[in-house]
Amino acid sequence: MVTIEDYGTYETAWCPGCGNHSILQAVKKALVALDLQPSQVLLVSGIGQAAKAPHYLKANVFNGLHGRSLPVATAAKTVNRDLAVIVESGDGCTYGEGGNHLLAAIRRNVDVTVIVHNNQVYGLTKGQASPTSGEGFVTKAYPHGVFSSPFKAPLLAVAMRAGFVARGFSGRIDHLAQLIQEGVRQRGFSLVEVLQPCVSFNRVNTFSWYNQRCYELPLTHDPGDWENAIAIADQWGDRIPIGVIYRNNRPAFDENLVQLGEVALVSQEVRMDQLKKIMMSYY
Amino acid sequence: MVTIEDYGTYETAWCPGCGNHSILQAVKKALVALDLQPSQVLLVSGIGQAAKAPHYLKANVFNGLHGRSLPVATAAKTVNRDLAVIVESGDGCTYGEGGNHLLAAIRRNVDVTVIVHNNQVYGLTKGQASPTSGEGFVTKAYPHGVFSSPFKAPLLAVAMRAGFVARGFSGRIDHLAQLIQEGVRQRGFSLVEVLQPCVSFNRVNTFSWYNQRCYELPLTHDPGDWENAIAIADQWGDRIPIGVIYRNNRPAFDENLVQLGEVALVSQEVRMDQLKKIMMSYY
Amino acid sequence: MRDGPSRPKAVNIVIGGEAGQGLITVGDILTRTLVRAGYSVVVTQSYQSRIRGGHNTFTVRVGSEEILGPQEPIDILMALNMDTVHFHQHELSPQGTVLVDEKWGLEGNAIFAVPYEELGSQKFSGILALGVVGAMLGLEEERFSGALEQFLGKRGDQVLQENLASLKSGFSWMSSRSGPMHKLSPPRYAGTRLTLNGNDAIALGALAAGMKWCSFYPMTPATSIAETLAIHSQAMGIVVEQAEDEIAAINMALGASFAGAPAMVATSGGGFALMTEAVSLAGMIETPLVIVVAQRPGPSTGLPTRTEQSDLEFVLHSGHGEFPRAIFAPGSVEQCFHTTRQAFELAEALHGPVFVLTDQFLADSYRSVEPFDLEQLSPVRTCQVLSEDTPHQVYAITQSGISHRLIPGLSAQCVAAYSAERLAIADSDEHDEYGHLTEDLTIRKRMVDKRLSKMNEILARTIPPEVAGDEAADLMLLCWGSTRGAVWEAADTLRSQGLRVATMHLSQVWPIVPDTVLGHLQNAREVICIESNATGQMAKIIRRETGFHISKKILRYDGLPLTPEFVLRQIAEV
Amino acid sequence: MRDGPSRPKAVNIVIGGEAGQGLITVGDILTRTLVRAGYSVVVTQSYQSRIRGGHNTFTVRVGSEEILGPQEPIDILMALNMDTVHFHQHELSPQGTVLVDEKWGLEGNAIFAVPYEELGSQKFSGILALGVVGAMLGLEEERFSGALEQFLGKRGDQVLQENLASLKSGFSWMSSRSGPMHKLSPPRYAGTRLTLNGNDAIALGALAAGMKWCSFYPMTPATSIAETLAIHSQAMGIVVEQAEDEIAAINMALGASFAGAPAMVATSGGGFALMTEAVSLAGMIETPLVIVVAQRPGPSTGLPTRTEQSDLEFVLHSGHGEFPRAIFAPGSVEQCFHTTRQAFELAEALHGPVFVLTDQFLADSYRSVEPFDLEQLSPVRTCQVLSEDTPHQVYAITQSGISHRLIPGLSAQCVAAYSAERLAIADSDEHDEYGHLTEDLTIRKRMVDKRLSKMNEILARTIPPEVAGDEAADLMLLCWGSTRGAVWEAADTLRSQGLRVATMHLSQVWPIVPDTVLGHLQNAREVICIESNATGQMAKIIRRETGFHISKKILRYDGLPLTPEFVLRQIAEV
Ligand SMILES: Cc1ncc(C[n+]2csc(CCOP(=O)(O)OP(=O)(O)O)c2C)c(N)n1
Ligand SMILES: Cc1ncc(C[n+]2csc(CCOP(=O)(O)OP(=O)(O)O)c2C)c(N)n1
Ligand code: SF4
Ligand code: SF4
Ligand SMILES: [Mg+2]
Ligand SMILES: [Mg+2]
Repeated sequence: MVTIEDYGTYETAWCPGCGNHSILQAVKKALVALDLQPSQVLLVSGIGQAAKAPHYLKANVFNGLHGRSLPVATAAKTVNRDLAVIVESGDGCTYGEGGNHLLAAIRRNVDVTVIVHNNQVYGLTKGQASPTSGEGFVTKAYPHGVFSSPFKAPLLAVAMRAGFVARGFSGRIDHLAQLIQEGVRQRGFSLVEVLQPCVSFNRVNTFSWYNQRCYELPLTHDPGDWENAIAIADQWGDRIPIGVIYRNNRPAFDENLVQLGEVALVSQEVRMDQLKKIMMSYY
Repeated sequence: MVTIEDYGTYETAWCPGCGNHSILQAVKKALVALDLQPSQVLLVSGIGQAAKAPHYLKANVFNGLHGRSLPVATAAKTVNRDLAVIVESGDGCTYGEGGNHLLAAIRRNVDVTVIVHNNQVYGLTKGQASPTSGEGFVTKAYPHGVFSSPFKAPLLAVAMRAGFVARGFSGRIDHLAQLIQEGVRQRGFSLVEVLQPCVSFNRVNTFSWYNQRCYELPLTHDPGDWENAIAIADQWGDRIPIGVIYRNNRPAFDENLVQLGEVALVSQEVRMDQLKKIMMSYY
Repeated sequence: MRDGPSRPKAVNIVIGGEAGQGLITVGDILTRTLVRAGYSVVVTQSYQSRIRGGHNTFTVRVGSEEILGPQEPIDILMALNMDTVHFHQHELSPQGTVLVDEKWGLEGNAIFAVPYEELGSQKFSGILALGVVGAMLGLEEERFSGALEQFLGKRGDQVLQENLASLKSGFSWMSSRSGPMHKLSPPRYAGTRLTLNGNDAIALGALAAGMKWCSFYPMTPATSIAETLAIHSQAMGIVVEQAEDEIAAINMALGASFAGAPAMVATSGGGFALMTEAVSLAGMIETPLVIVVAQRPGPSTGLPTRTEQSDLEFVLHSGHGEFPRAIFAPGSVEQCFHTTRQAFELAEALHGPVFVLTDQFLADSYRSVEPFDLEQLSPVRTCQVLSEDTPHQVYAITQSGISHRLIPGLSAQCVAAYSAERLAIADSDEHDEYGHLTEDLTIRKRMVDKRLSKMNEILARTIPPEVAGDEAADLMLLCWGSTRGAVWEAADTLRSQGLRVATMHLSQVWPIVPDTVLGHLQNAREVICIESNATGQMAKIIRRETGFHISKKILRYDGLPLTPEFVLRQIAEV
Repeated sequence: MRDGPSRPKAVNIVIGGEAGQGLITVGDILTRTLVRAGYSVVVTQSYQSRIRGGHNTFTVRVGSEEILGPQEPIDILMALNMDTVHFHQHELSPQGTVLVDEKWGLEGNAIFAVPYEELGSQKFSGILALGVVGAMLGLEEERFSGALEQFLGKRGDQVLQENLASLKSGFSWMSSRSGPMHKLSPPRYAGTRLTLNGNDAIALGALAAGMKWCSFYPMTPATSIAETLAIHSQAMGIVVEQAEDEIAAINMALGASFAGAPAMVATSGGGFALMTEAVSLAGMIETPLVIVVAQRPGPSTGLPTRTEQSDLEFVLHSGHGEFPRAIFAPGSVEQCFHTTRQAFELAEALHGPVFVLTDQFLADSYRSVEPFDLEQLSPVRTCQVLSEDTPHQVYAITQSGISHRLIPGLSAQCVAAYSAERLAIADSDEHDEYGHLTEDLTIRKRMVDKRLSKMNEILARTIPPEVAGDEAADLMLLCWGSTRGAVWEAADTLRSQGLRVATMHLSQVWPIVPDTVLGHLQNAREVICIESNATGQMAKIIRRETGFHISKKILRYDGLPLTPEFVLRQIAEV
């Protein structure tokens, strides 16, 4: 039995009061509940405050490039299906620089769980607008406020029929841990967007701003109902739904690859006998 | 009065029977109907068969990089609002390599019209899968058929509340020309996806495949009704709707930029007097 | 050539503490006050990639004579927390003073305990310390309160009054205790001086050049260039747009430039890597573009908030295929302004990409700068050369390789007879003189020759190296970019020790014009190349371009800026 | 060193027509037949960036002795349309023959009209012509029909029979008319030879190295590498994935490699530009990666289907910051196989990025190749070195700079006691020995030194240049990559004219080991550097690395491959 101690405790470089601390807790809780050993877990991240998260627990870590965690996770999972592959990164990283990979990962239905720490701002680079920044959010570059319409990732993911779409709030750790667990269990692409206050650069979407608005989806909510999920995922404003918004049973990316066998690809012997045949086919 | 002759006639490098020939016709017809002079028009494209289109009519042309036409168009339109800026490129270019820019352009609601020549395949590079290739579409890289779910750009655009979303078919030139006209007239981002047979590399989605399935949206269709537009944009299969699927009146990107005046930015004098004040503010 | 004296007398003040303790505010006010009072400063900012906690410093080296570079020994250490004492105690100069909070109960020779709690709220200890330091330097209190007002004015009266009170309290406490312990001599300069860092100056240089479009994706240490431009965008009537990624940023800039707006992007190594495809595009479609690359230590994310000069070779060879380019590497804040302006001019003249290569040290380094004579400067014009006779061929093959740009849709004010035939065509494929795609291989060769022949124009305009010090020297110190000040001051020290030393600084690092470099190098008995990188990139380029082999190098690559002391220590070794 | 004879006797057959006329099919069958019959071939494919129409050629140079490079004069021109006659007539050798359709009514000395309509359907004129050419070369008909069967077998019996009939018809028509006009001597080699182009060989080399992951985004002329691998992916149990863009492709490959699967990407200039950020990442996280860059003429989209060698400097300096790398540049199809294999080995040994630099000419150039001795080769193993004693520190600082890789989650078959502490950590930031992010600047410096010291291992393994011909030659011809054959044959011709000529070919272009290069260059009275680019990139690198200045260059940059004739013409000029 894995315990939360197995995942260690580390000093972080985050601000006191930052929502990231709670997300870290929720991730650990979920991994313990899933009974995964640190060595079975690969955490992949980009660059940003959120992307530092994998350094603060025990696990295999690939802390790569800003925006590029999904391609890394896609391939790592494919060559070693025994790993639980979890992506953790910010809204800027995943929806901004990395937007194209999000579209592709949803379409592939690659079996990774993406936890997006959505603080609606670029934290590490000191307060620029992110794709999720609200209309009118004032930054140095937008003294009159941002006017691009905010990116609703859950809506996009539902519209594209992603495998699993959920939203959590860093202020509800256990609820969030549950969502992450379900996301990891899902055989396919799982988006877990987490609303996360940034105490240093987002003075609009604060803890209480989120706390007042978030409501848990009722048990009666049917995540299999696409039309309804569209409407739920579209909700934003006075009331913000959290919970599992949508899910389906599309086969995962690796399940389509007939060449993948029981044994993880990385552990398979190279088929030199086959190669000889192939080479001779060029006669 | 502009005539179709003003747009010239050129030899193309396209295959005989390719849907691109008809799209070119429709574009010219639309420009004439809009009474635009070639010098008022800027055609921006990426790389691919579709992206060659701007070379085959008289206009200003920026035939840039694969996947990168939208950023070019965004800036060109902003610094010179007097230009009619139209993007023409393929499905691979716009939805594949350029996916992130599509998301951003929709969010900005930049006043350009994007005509996507969607042949559901990479034509110029000889038949690889594109984001719109149907499930099971066989290519060299996917001998068992593509398994990523096909990208429904109109659905995504509606979900994101793009300014104007339409679909046309190269087999209905006048209908298509009408859509392009409306797209150009729209003050904001317009997506005109055009179904286009590729006679050389797409043996599945042929002219008759499209022709049998395409139906024009009835006059009763209300493009202002988002929920309904979602359902329409989601349709694909035995029946494929063509026409204006969705539109709204969000302000265009450049309308938000208070610093843009009556005169196109490119023609404005540099405010050296202001600069002096700014410099002295560093005292 | 000028003779250099030994290093100027200066006081080196280090403010240290956690991120979020307000040390930048204190540093900014101190710096601005000193500059306004007529002193020369060199600021070094050293910080970690985090928003709260950790350990940061803001260092102000100040002198009454002109100073050029940073200094290692600390004269006044303003410790906002105990860690600061711990980390920097051993760096104190013999006469060094450490300002600490009395409450910490620290003792020692240099320790100077201030009863912050007694003097005012703990919350204002930074401002209290500022008052103390002001008095230590022997400056008048009003100088500081003026800067404070300017700085905090917009935060409301209450905040300002509290701060002013703290400042006064610190000042009078110190004045009542002892005389100025680090008294500054009266400043040599009187006139107005601005407080600018490298990035401010780049932004102003761009504005002076008539820049109308800047697109960017945030990346330290380049971000503040675009953000500064954005702050002035309303007044100047320009557009600054945060792009969805760096690829978008540079393609936007090319779109804007193609349409007639002088355009710029600013980024750092990793972001620049994503731009390289479009750098090659700029070369191919011959569209002016200024690209600022603010370097930080790599590879990859590396040390995002530190300094390095390790992207020279990358920038020089960035983009596939072959096309001409120029690279500036300013060595001072003034040069940031001037080379950026020149970059726009050159980009417009050669129709292609021009780079400004800076780094975190210079980006964040405030200096006292004489206001630029804007009256003497005229902005770049993209369409002034169009006339009735302007050929229709955008890529007409000319002797110089430079053709006439056409701007899409630009109406009567530029071209009287803008005919339907005179269209602006750009194609990333090889193209004919009109800009249309071609597969004619004879045209291909002519177009390559045309593009490359523009190098002659660039060569003719290249800024020659700045050479100073003794002719036929025993030792020539070669440097480029931001290290100029450190190397200049190190040379001064060596000269004061009796050595015949020359220095050479390149503020344009590409192209290298052998004639302007080689003679100087050959005249020296020994040459040392000094760079903030691990492989001696400039030395390699010099060898490739001139054949001159520099085997002795002083290289720093731990993320900190080169200092005169570092150079002198290494020279002692080599 | 070996003595070279004059150029081998060969017949140069050019098939010309529109895209879509089936000339590649005809060319493939002709090539395969000749190779199977024991002849040596060099194929040059020249095509436009379009699917139908335009003008393309497929050129087969064939000889009974070993031939290495292409040839300009045409011995047999198989014109599938009239344009072909028009475009290539002036390139005919004195004994050249032009196969035309009788119907075109062309006349002239070299014109050889074939009554295609009479002999069979117009639809099969390509195959008819193939029969005619087969007879002209004096080969047996069965040789062709065998290849035809192999090629068309899967298209169904009817198609095959029609084609076989056409072939026969052409053959007998020609045989009945005259003897073989371009009779080939009996081939020198007997054993089995494969028909492989450069891209095929790269794919096979990767498979032989144990590659398990290839991600790509289509880009000419690299696409066929990944597509070939995909065709064999089921049999080999590997994964080939078409990515959403090049950035995804390379980041995927790094993810796969990090997780323990030897990985590769293949792309061309513009796509590679997008990968440069991740090249730097590979350097930082010390993860093996093989990157194939198949060059085409730039800048930008340039001439997408033509050849050039203009990305050498770009690849060498790609990625921000400083880290070691190696670059192979195969000069033959065999070298494509071997250097690709070596690239995987080296990437695994040095824990970092290794490049294979090829180009369109070599990518598409079919040759007759002896089967590789696969028994002698063992695939790369990513996890064999892990043991109980393997240190926990993935980035342990060692003498060689090379540490021990850890593979995430890899279970008992690799490591008996895979403890919870032995985790694989990779960070693009500067990191400590465990791989965790650090801002400790002392560690920073040690990590830079560690990474760069791996260069010694690379240097020790670098393939020395291949030097041939006369010692102390009057003339040394230096080349790299795909131009080897052309240069070798040009040298042979010069020797036959009595000159003392040496050649040097670099199949590894980075690092340059001065000791292995300089002596040879200094021994020659004159050195000419021969490259398919406009600026002489290798010459510049040689000067930078060795100090040896090569002022004479032969450069081709019109998109066509270097030929011996081109080299000889230019030598006559220089
Ligand atoms: C290619 C590239 N561009 C830009 C950056 C600079 N950068 C680092 S973090 C960041 C934004 C982070 O925002 P987000 O992903 O929302 O994370 P947060 O810090 O808010 O958790 C940026 C732009 C980078 N590291 N790499
Ligand atoms: C960065 C980059 N990657 C790849 C390519 C190669 N490429 C050229 S066109 C193309 C695909 C074109 O597909 P699509 O956009 O659907 O256009 P179509 O040819 O089908 O009209 C690709 C991958 C390129 N030119 N640049
Ligand atoms: S800046 Fe914001 S996101 Fe970053 S650690 Fe601080 S509170 Fe958290
Ligand atoms: S390949 Fe397809 S898309 Fe390209 S020109 Fe031919 S038919 Fe049209
Ligand atoms: Mg964020
Ligand atoms: Mg397409």
